[in-house]
Amino acid sequence: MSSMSETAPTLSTTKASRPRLSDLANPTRFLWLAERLLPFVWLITAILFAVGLWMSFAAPEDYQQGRTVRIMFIHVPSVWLAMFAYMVMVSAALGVLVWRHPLADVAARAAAPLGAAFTFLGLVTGSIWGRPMWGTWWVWDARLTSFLVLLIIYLGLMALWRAMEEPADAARPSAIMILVGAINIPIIKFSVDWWNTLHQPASVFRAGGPTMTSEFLIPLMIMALAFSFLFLALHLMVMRNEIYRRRIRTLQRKAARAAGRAKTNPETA
Amino acid sequence: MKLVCDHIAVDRGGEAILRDVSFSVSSGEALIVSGANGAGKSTLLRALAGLLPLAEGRTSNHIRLEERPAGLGYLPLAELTHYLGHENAMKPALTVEENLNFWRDELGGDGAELDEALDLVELDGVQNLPYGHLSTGQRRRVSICRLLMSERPLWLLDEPTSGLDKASENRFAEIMQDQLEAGGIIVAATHLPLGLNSPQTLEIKPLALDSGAFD
Amino acid sequence: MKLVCDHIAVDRGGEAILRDVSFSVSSGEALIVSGANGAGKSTLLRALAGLLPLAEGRTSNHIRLEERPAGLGYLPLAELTHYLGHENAMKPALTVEENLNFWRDELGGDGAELDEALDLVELDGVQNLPYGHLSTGQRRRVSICRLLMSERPLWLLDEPTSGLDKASENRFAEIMQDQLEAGGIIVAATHLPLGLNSPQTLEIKPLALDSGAFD
Amino acid sequence: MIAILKRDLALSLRAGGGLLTGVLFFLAVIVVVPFSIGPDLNLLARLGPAVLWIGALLASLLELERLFQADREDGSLDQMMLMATPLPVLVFAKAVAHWLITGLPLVLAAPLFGLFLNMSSTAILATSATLLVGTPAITFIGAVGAAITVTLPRGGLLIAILALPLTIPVLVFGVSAAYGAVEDPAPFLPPFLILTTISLFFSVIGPFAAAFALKMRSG
Amino acid sequence: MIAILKRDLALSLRAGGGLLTGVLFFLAVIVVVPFSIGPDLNLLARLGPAVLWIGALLASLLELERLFQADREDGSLDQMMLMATPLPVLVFAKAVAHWLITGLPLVLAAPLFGLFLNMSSTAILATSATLLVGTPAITFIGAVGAAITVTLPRGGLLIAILALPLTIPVLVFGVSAAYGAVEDPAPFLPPFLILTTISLFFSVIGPFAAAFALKMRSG
Ligand code: HEM
Ligand SMILES: Nc1ncnc2c1ncn2[C@@H]1O[C@H](COP(=O)(O)OP(=O)(O)OP(=O)(O)O)[C@@H](O)[C@H]1O
Ligand SMILES: Nc1ncnc2c1ncn2[C@@H]1O[C@H](COP(=O)(O)OP(=O)(O)OP(=O)(O)O)[C@@H](O)[C@H]1O
Ligand SMILES: [Mg+2]
Ligand SMILES: [Mg+2]
Repeated sequence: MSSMSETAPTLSTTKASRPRLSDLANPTRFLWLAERLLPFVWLITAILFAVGLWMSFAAPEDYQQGRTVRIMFIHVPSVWLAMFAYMVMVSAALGVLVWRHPLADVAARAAAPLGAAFTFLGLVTGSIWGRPMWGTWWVWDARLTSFLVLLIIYLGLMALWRAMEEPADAARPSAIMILVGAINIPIIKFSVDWWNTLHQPASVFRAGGPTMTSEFLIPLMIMALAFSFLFLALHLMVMRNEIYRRRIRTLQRKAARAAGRAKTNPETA
Repeated sequence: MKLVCDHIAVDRGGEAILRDVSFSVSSGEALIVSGANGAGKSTLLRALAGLLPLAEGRTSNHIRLEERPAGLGYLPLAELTHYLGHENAMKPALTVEENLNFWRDELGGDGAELDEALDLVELDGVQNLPYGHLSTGQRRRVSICRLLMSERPLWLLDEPTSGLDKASENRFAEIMQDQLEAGGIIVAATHLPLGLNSPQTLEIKPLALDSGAFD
Repeated sequence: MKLVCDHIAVDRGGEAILRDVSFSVSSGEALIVSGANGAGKSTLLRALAGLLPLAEGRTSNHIRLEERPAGLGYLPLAELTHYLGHENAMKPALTVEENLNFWRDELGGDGAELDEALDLVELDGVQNLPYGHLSTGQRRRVSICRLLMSERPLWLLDEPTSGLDKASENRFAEIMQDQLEAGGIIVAATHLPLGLNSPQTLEIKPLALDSGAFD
Repeated sequence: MIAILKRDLALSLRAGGGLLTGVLFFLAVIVVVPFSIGPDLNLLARLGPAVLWIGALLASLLELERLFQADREDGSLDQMMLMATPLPVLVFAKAVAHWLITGLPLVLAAPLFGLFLNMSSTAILATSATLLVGTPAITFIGAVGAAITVTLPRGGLLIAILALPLTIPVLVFGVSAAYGAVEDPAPFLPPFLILTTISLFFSVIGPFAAAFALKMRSG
Repeated sequence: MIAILKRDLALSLRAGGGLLTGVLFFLAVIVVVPFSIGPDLNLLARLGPAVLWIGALLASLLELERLFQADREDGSLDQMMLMATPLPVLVFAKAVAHWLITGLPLVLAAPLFGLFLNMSSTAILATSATLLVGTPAITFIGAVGAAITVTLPRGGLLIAILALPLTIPVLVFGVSAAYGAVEDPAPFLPPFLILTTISLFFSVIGPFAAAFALKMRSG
């Protein structure tokens, strides 16, 4: 029919000239950028870790906790990054739902195993610290428990992603799940204020400024920075792998379809 | 009344399935969508029914019902649409009557009565049987009754005659013709001729394979 | 060699579906089973494959392979049978190669090599793709490779060409012809002509509705 | 909306409805406990409210698979998108029906199972009351998980895992209200009221979130 | 037989394999317990072996849905009837693969979860040992339930209910062996050996019964 499939010329020109969001950060450009950024990010990470670790061991022993206080320089950055990774996922989830950007889904998916790993590290270092301080590996206080729930949420999301075979179909359901699970983050943060916990209350990011002395605060902040750069480096790498994985999917699909085509019109084979 | 579809695009599973599909169908007209297996016929129909999101910033404004008669006001398109998909949306454990009355209650009930509708598809007498006891073709015909019992102007039909025998096919052609004469619009995806008088046609071709996000 | 089926009867869901079906097919012959939807074609094939129990005291002795060549000894019928049903018995998450090698290992591997078999269905080059990426027709062809990779004399085929395009249909006709020439037996249920030279035919009619246990 | 409630209730009574499975699973959990902790009647009585709550929670979560999956598989969910009734309202109706079919039987069975656990009548009464008020929250929260996993076959366990972290507050307040009724210093009413609030809150939020997830599903 | 083991293991690692769900459900059950019985560390330690066993039992049972259903849906089960390998042997291989995928991770996770429950290292070790020996029995018993319900969609809960009564002896001897290692008068070895015997017994009987049920299924 003549009335159909005819492109109105005005419409098509406006469409072509409209810049699309996907042009601003498409996967190809992301890969290009990541390749160039990664060496620098790794270099900064290494320097920060060298300085941070040196300063951590140079820090004086705590009058109450003795040498075990040094666990803090691993424990606290780990738990911060564990929660930060979730916030990265939350913003990526918004990117999936609001802008439907394919890179946002990749970012969310790449952050989950990293977040889970930092959460696990936070749990392990906390437990190791708890053994001398509290006399037990674990207590069911609000801070510790809500943090354990964070691990369950991470792992649940990873299971959800695994269960859905097609990554593009998994994007939106998991984005919704990420947003729903975000409610746990403020609970972790404020658990020490809302309930009586064995765990100590905030001493750095609190209203009224940090209560920690600078001998501890400065190495802690450097370690936190080092962990952040480590996260950035790993996140870029996992995102890169995820993009390659999806490209392989697309290539395999193409190969599959091409096999069909060669079959139906032998002259093109 | 006119269904206008302008440059719609749909992705599935991260792949571009439809790009820049445009057409318009007026009151009393039918559009037959054809194309090879996997071309995207069902995808188009689901997108028209609002069951699949449009891609690339296309909003629901790209699918619209223009020149509405006064009665329809600004009802959303979904409430003016019947969608007959591959699945019949009936529960095998409920009787035909229970199934159809449920859909009449929920989809709006100003169409044919139950008996009338079953009569139109030549299935009178089955209303008290559990739907699960019917054969494939009979099930499809019960599903068609749903279209008759709630009056809606736009019918989206995905292979509506699959499983129907010759006689039922002809019966269904008459039913569609009645709907068109009453001012309705039909968009049907099918491999088989539906027996309509001079429908418009739209052929969907599979897209070239280089339009996904991860190429 | 001769497949003999004598007065078999099958019930499903408490209803009599087949009664007194008899036939015999010799080496090099094919039997085409036809009949309306729901007549019982698939039921017959499943019963022949031993996937459905026979009704009314019929034992497996009512389905037998007579005049066996020496090599086959007294192997049970199941181990001499290939069954190609509606489902393809492949895992979408595994590659074509993994899927086919698995069935070759399990069903006995004295047939064609993987490459050869894929070549025969004109699908070379897909072995490392996940099976789930293939289209309907391609999946069916991979499933046919299973028949080629394990040599078994009796082929039971339920709508084997469903989803195949014209060229693949012809290819499959040649494959079946080869199997017959090698002394095999084919029983196929189908609505469509399979392109075999002078097969036997068996038409199944739906039973009268008065033979269930609770009438 | 009433129609969908009626239909889902009717379906649950027909063959294939699975009306009993939830209660049976609940019973199974209850039976397993004395076998594993030993027949110490005092300990059983002390743990009673907790065991009833855990059993009811797991049974509710594992039943959620039935909420949307059948409707998706047979195409009913597509038709629901075309109704005049807004989707969240439909989801609400379906969740209410689901609770009546799976949640209410748990509440009704709880007193009987409480006897198996050697619980006092006060404890039984208090626990049943908290279950009556708390199980709807589990259904409404779980509806979101069910909607997210609606395209997955065999998604039952996954729904439970996804929904469980969010149902922990329900459990906490439910159990503490139940214990509040039995043990002296602890109060009954404040946690009970919080539980009620949680249920009401999620009966509003849950359907919206679930409806959104259903809209966003692919295929 | 080796081929089917390899295939099922490979499948569990691919997308859609659901390797994690069982352990996660186990963890969820463990987390839920302190929330409901309260954070009393001594009570937790006392209940530890029982909680670990109940969690592992439920997780194993609820995973059984995956044992045969996918193979039935895609027609693989039909092909298995045509193999030279006898069906019970195939079922055995599938059950072993299933245990490796779902049971073994539970056993490996148990020591970690034991720490959450404040269990002593002896208790943790003993419980893990009993789980290692006992979970195969659950899989082999459950295989029968999975075979019986193979034609049902969403049959997960039903399998658990059907198989649970038969798994109670496993639970009883498992838990009593675990407690035997911790509490003084009770012995460890006798129940542990009985548990081993049960596992061996059902690893033989289970596959036959399950194979019979699979043969008898309609469709
Ligand atoms: C497994 C056990 C533990 C877990 C799960 C855990 C979890 C957390 C979390 C989530 C935070 C972040 C708080 C925030 O950003 O507001 C944190 C901070 C902290 N934790 Fe732990 N913790 C554990 C054990 C311990 C132990 C035993 C100690 C030492 C006695 C400790 C000392 C600290 C300190 C000093 C901070 C920094 C507080 C701040 O400045 O905000 N933690 N922990
Ligand atoms: N749920 C889905 N996820 C991802 N891709 C899909 C999905 N459903 C369909 N597709 C793909 O979308 C394309 C179009 O499918 P569609 O069902 O619209 O085809 P069709 O024209 O209706 O074909 P048929 O004639 O077989 O009905 C196909 O390539 C198919 O593989
Ligand atoms: N699992 C089942 N349980 C009960 N009855 C069944 C089952 N499967 C099929 N039937 C019934 O058995 C009869 C024969 O079905 P069958 O599938 O053998 O038909 P067919 O000849 O293969 O039809 P088609 O042309 O549609 O493939 C039908 O009446 C059907 O309703
Ligand atoms: Mg279609
Ligand atoms: Mg058939």
